[in-house]
Amino acid sequence: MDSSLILQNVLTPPVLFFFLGTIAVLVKSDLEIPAPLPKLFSLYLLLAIGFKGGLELQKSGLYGQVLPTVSSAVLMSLIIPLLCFVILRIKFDVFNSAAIAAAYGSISAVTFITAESFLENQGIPFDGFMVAALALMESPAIIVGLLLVKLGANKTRPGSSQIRLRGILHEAMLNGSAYLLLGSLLIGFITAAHNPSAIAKMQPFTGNLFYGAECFFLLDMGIVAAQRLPSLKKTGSFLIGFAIAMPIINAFLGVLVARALTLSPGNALLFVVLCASASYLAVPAAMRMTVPEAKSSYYISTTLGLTFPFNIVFGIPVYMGLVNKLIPIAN
Amino acid sequence: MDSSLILQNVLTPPVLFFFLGTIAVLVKSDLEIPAPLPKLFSLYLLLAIGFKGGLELQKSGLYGQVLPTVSSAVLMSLIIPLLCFVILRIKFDVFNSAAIAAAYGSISAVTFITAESFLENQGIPFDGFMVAALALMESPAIIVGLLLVKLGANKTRPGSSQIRLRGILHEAMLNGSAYLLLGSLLIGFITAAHNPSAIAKMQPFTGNLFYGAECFFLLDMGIVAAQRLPSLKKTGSFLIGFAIAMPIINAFLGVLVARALTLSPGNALLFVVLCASASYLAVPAAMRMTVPEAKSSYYISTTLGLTFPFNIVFGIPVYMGLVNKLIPIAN
Amino acid sequence: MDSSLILQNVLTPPVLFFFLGTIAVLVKSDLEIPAPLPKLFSLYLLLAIGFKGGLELQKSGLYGQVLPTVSSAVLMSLIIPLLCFVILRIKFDVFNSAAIAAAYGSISAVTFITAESFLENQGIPFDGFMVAALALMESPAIIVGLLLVKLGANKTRPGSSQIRLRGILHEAMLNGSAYLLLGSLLIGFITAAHNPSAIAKMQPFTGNLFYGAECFFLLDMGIVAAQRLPSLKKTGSFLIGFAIAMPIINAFLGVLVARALTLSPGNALLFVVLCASASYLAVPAAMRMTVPEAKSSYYISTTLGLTFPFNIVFGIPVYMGLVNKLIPIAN
Amino acid sequence: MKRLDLIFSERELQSVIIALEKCGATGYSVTKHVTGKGPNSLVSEDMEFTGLGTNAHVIIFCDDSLIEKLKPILDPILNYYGGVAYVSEATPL
Amino acid sequence: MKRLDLIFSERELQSVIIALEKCGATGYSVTKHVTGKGPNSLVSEDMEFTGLGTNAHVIIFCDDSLIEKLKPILDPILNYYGGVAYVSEATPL
Amino acid sequence: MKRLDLIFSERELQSVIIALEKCGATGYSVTKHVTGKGPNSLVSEDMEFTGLGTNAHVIIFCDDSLIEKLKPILDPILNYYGGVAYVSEATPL
Ligand SMILES: Nc1ncnc2c1ncn2[C@@H]1O[C@H](COP(=O)(O)O)[C@@H](O)[C@H]1O
Ligand SMILES: Nc1ncnc2c1ncn2[C@@H]1O[C@H](COP(=O)(O)O)[C@@H](O)[C@H]1O
Ligand SMILES: Nc1ncnc2c1ncn2[C@@H]1O[C@H](COP(=O)(O)O)[C@@H](O)[C@H]1O
Ligand code: NA
Ligand code: NA
Ligand code: NA
Repeated sequence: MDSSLILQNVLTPPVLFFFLGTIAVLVKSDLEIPAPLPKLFSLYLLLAIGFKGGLELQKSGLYGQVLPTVSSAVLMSLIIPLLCFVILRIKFDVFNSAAIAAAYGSISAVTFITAESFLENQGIPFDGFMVAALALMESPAIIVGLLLVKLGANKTRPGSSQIRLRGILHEAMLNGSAYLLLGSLLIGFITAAHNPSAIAKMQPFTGNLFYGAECFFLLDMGIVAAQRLPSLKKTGSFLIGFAIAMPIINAFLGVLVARALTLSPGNALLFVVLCASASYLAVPAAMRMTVPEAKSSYYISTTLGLTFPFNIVFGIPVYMGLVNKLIPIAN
Repeated sequence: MDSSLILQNVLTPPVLFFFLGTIAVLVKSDLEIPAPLPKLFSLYLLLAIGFKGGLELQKSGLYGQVLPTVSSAVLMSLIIPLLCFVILRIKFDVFNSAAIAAAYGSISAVTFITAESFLENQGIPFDGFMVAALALMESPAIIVGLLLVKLGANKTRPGSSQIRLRGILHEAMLNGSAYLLLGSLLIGFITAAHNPSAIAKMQPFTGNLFYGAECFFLLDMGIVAAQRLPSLKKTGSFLIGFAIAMPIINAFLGVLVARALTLSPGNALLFVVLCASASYLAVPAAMRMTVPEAKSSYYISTTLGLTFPFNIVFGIPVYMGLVNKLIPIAN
Repeated sequence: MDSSLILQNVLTPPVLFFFLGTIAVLVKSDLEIPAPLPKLFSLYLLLAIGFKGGLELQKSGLYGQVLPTVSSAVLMSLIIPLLCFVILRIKFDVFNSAAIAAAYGSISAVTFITAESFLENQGIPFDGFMVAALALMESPAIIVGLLLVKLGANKTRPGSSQIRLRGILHEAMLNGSAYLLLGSLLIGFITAAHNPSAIAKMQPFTGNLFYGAECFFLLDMGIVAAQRLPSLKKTGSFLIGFAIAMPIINAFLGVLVARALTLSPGNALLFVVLCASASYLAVPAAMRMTVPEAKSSYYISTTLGLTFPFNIVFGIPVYMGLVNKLIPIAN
Repeated sequence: MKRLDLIFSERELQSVIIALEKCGATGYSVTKHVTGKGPNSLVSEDMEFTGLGTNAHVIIFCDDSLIEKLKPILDPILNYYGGVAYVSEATPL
Repeated sequence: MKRLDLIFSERELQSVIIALEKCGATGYSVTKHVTGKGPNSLVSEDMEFTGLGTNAHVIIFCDDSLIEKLKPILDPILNYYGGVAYVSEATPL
Repeated sequence: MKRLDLIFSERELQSVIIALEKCGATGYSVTKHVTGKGPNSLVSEDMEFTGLGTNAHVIIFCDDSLIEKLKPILDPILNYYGGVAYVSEATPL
């Protein structure tokens, strides 16, 4: 059953375009999407997903499952990096362990988007408020990561003075992608409340165009992920194993929490995907600034080159199978 | 009543995204929209607004209020820079005065677009031929500015030889943004006349996408405007006062002319906004070439950093209030 | 009759925007579309045309006229470069002759797209499987060109070792534009077969937006083509004549084959346009790598500066007239 | 041989290139999208969409004689419109 | 006069520019989107959308005295975050 | 130490970088999107979308010994495909 889900997932346009990008690199095609075009699509996707989430959050209100789900999501993004950190410390120093742990505690918006497309394709409903969980799970892991460095590292490191609590909060909340996602969510919320006629006018841009833009971006992500593969050799097998095993562990934890929250299958999958995905936007930007001692190739190559493709191709359908097995259908 | 209009204006997506950009800079988020993405949106908006204007101009024809309105608009863009010049000469030399005066005599297409969105949001009708006024008001102020320099400046300046009448007309009519706007207007006009079936095929690009693209561009304009704020300190309080007071004065003049022309409230607002807005596309490009003696930071920082945000946020609703008060509703 | 077709063609938005770009350069406007925006539109058009073609190919299946038409198309892209090579050798060395011949044997996707728009505008039906011909005609001419160099050139040239058959096939099949076109075709095909619900979700991006994006890209192509004009002076009158006469000869051959295939008028026009158009994407990229001895300005300036504009403006309607005259309407 | 570095507004790029070709330069390279600050100007990235344009950095590897020829032509352009020009030593690899 | 070439991550651009202005540099030029490799890092184009950012290349033409002033300020930044700084001779055209 | 400036078509970038790494270069920086003119070529911005590509400017700060090692490898590439290579003096800040 899982293998049929995997096949169904692989045969959707977003995943097919992801493969098209990957194969381009493997067969040495000179296909490239030059900067800053990936940035355009990445900004667009964050803006659109945030805006749409805001609209639906306003419709659903903050009642029912919304607050418990969102708080549990935030909690997960505090616990997961601690767990990762403990595991990573077996092989890595404090700096690298904290940076990688923060990446895996945080989320990948594009993985979330692909999971939404998967659900739509399967005809499984899900709620708009899950975008709020997405937006709020981006930052906490950064805070945990930086606190771990502050506590664990030698006090006399040259940059230690820079990691003040204010600086940590700044890096966590105000990096471009978290800020745009949260801001667009808020604008969507306000628009739905005060200006419902504007929703229809935004729809062609933030709604109709979304699926195609997602495909275009995944084409680029396929290229980028495949380009990262060679540098994975240098990261060693421990980290390679971590980049595949950790998402599965996190997904398992996520399913248990989703079950406790009695989430619908659709919401449960999105919750699980948030736990299982790792950040390659917000976290690397923050870590580069505050923990330059950590090797950026470690946290970028694993998240982009392994965890992201794994989740997109296998993870989502496998987690769906897990959800179907472990969560009794309520309604 | 005005304050409720301001609030209604502020709660629309375009203005909210503008704020999102501004706040990003103020709180030092690293959100950025790298070049040449702003150029993409700026080209798109000019092309789309021109094309749509051309379509509607063809429908309405050149009868009725069209010619009087457009001629009055051009007249305003000749008179306003002269008025500005006289005021600016109190503090500035001929070069800077002429350059700033030209900027305030010309127009800002994005301010116009935002005013259109405001009207649509308020359910107030307006005519497509106003885009012709927009297109034709971009250049005359440049001509006035360059003539002022030619007449007012020391005859022996090294560059004086370059400012021939032909050169002036060239800079005024053929700078990229004026050319694209006018050209797209013409193409829209021809398409509506000879190829009506193509209108529907352009609609998803030039029509449906417009509102969302406007929001995205205003996000960038918010960033740019806020980045200009520090350099405003160096321009001095006279120029800061000018950048706020002059739009109001020009708006007032505009309302009087709109009243004399018996324009409908919607058209009147657009007319007023054309008078009140200042150029940061066509005019700076022309002035940089022909009047390098003028400090570009003067005319760019005031138009982008003050006048544009003022008009977008407060100006449009305030001018609407002015129009409602001073122009008796005809129909 | 042809002249009325030409006029009808010239008055469509894509051709009008092409003119707008051309005139911008001629009147020295500073309108420019900075890199990498043209690349964005070029990638988008290839992806969208491929995807749409794949959808329709799946619908129509590989029966009836599909295989004969596609095979004849590939055959033409093998014969045409040989013919061109013989003609070009009158004046040019092996390297330049082979490179230019390859360009004229291959195709221009944007010319094809403009021909499709022309047909839609004229209400003449055509089949989606013609995109397969487009995709498969891009590469064979490259192979012919490189084989001609391998056979014709001095065996001791420094780079000769590099042109192995594997290398030739690699350059031919895996250059970015051929790869993206073929890949998107395949994805469209798979999507239509396994995931029909995704078709509607792609439609706003790959379908609705297409015409407008085509106009925007043609605006840029107009600029680029006009910028190439001065360098045409240096290429000499032989090559200038070739760049106009060869498309007409190839079109004539194409009409004869289309007649033999009993293609419908719409498909016939597309077939003819494929024969008559010349590549400025895939072929130059491949030739630059493998035949650096050839002057890139020869094959780029003629294809972009002459053949492309000629086909867009005059060629398409003239070829339509030819099709109408020489092919008896079957149904 | 010499290396000449010119940094100035891209708006003057066309006239500088014409000057280079008139003086017989066999080659030059241009990097656009350069921002910066000088005694008279602050050039930031956002100027690209306003039409003001950012700076161009032109590098010319050439003989000493070309430098002499270029000086009287480039100096007035850079003095009037702004920009810098510096010469250093360079030898072909 | 001297020419100072700095290449480092664009994430530190702001602090380097502040350092330059504090030391009284009258001008500088910045090229962004520079990729590269150093003993500690590999900077590729795809880092632009991840927020890691690529490198910036800053060129400063200045007197020898400014170089002396800049050294103690720039060295710690480049040592901690990575990057290179080289000085060569340059004379105004 | 030395500074090596290479300017050539970005299509050869990969092979040049492989050459650099083979010779043991510890670092290099690459600026793409460079246009220009040489004795054999005119590289303009529109070549970016045609797939011809524009130029890359590679800067390497290194010891004299690396220059010697690079010369025999880079010369044939630049001679066959076009491009320039110049060496100048540079001292670390
Ligand atoms: N000392 C300098 N070092 C490097 N670049 C400079 C220097 N002075 C000026 N520039 C560049 O030259 C441009 C024009 O300067 P200006 O002459 O002030 O108009 C500036 O925007 C900088 O990019
Ligand atoms: N020897 C070198 N020559 C030229 N650029 C260098 C060199 N070493 C480092 N770089 C540049 O400086 C950046 C930072 O290097 P690193 O100090 O390893 O973090 C690299 O990404 C390169 O762009
Ligand atoms: N004398 C020169 N100075 C600076 N750049 C040059 C020079 N000659 C050639 N170039 C650059 O090298 C590239 C290749 O030149 P070519 O060797 O003619 O193919 C040109 O496009 C220029 O960017
Ligand atoms: Na996670
Ligand atoms: Na005005
Ligand atoms: Na052909």
